[in-house]
Amino acid sequence: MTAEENLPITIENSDGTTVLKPSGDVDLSGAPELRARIAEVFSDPPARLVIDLSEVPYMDSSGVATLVEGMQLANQAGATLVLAGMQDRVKSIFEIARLDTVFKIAEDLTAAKEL
Amino acid sequence: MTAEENLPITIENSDGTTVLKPSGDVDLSGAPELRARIAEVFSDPPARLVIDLSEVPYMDSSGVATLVEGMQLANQAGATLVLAGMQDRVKSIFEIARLDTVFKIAEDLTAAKEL
Amino acid sequence: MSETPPDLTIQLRSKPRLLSSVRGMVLSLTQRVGFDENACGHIALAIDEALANIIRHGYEHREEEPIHMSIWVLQGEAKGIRIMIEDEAEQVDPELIQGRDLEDVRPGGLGVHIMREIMDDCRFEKRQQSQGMRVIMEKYVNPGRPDGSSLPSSTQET
Amino acid sequence: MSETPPDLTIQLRSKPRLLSSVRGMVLSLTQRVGFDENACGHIALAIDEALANIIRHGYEHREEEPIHMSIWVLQGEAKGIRIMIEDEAEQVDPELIQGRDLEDVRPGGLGVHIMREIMDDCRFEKRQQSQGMRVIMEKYVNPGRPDGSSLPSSTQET
Ligand SMILES: Nc1ncnc2c1ncn2[C@@H]1O[C@H](COP(=O)(O)OP(=O)(O)O)[C@@H](O)[C@H]1O
Ligand SMILES: Nc1ncnc2c1ncn2[C@@H]1O[C@H](COP(=O)(O)OP(=O)(O)O)[C@@H](O)[C@H]1O
Repeated sequence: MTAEENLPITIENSDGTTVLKPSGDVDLSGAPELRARIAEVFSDPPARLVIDLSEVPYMDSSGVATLVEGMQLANQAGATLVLAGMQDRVKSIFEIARLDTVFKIAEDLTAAKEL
Repeated sequence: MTAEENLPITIENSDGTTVLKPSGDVDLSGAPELRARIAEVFSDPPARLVIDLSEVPYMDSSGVATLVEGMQLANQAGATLVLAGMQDRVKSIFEIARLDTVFKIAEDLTAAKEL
Repeated sequence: MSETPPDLTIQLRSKPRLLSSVRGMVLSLTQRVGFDENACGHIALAIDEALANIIRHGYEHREEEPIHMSIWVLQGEAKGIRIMIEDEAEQVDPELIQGRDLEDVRPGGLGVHIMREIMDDCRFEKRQQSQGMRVIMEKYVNPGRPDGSSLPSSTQET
Repeated sequence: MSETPPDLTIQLRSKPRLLSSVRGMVLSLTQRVGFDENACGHIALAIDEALANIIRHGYEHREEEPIHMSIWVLQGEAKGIRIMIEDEAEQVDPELIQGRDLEDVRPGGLGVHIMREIMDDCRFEKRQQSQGMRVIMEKYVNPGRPDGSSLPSSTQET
């Protein structure tokens, strides 16, 4: 299996907002692909990065670590990072890790663009 | 785990129709419970037995064998056996076993009572 | 090819209530390998039938007997999965392991038929010990065979 | 109790892409044992974290190394599940296996914390061989402990 097969990620840009949308589990196998895409995005930072998690049924601490890293990159770049459309099962790991208050979290993509 | 935990089955009677509704996988572990309930029903045969499969996400050949047995009991008793609300994944095994034309199959409970 | 060590091996005891765990594993694995949802469900069914037959026929419903599964994820051109399932029950002539005529509707006699219909390859053997049978099954994501994709995929309507 | 033979044992190689198969198995098994949906997901997460740590720290991302899992379904009063996961990597002092302070938000350092938070029991040991670590985790359906059900269950709203 190639990296693409591990975790397909689409990317869209409009009006200073970049949306990354992974489709699949963000675990030890999928997280490196997400990490690479986030790094790419911040090589030329947008005003806002939205990570659309609506098609992520599962995330483990590798995924969470990748998002914490993303938040640090966003802070350095003076950009806003928003997590959108999180499924309940994924929300649970943010709660266990006490990180549910650290991220900007939006119900869906539309709400994310207003944050 | 007790037999009940393996496959919970509810039973309802009205107007000569008995409805058996298993909730769970009808595999080698759940089929014996369904077999026992069908046998019970035919100890005092109703005019019609509907087996509501809407809450059965999985069935293997033990389940299918149990239903074929049920059909034979129904035929002996001059009763009608109808399978209702079958999920697609379950339908597939009836097709592989070429039994999709042998059973009376109804979309849902309402349709089953009109067959 | 069977000489490559398997990616996963599983030992389970012959308890019917463990079958759903094996199916859960197989569903996730086959999805990962790239099978479509329909094929994933079918492969889980074929493996479930093989295990159920060992419990019923090999071990006559004794619940503490060992079953050994080995799974290879097949890469490259023939992308797919190979599963070997072995028991320690009395050996039988592999020729005798076959289902009933499908026209003859009666309870039972479907398991082996289902396994053969679903998998691209399915063969029974005696193990090289004095005890135990083995079944080896293979299924490819894109079987380059004319009959490869002839399985009925379930339809929306009755 | 560990002397009873396990209901299931699994050997897998240290490939990240096999983790989803183990989760699929654990989800089906825990559902069967009687855990609620939330708990099933949590247990799968704890086991995934244990395996990921072995791959990352024990085997430093080498993909062909062996991992051994043993699973017991616990019956009777203390209904639940026990999982033992063993590797053949270099031994480390079990005391050193611990996560970061949760207040100190930075990438990493969450896995062990998650395992301890989810499971009713979680302990690391050196194996009795010269190589390899072991983690043993237990979770009960109805933990008779005051803190047993204190895990956040995810909510509908943000
Ligand atoms: N693992 C096995 N060990 C020994 N005999 C088997 C095994 N699997 C199948 N058989 C034989 O093959 C026959 C057909 O099996 P199957 O098609 O699954 O139908 P059924 O199990 O309902 O009889 C069985 O009746 C049995 O005699
Ligand atoms: N299986 C293991 N083998 C060796 N060391 C481990 C293992 N699991 C965890 N550790 C050690 O414990 C530390 C904390 O692990 P964890 O909480 O999962 O965070 P992270 O893996 O992100 O560092 C690791 O950094 C590592 O030093």
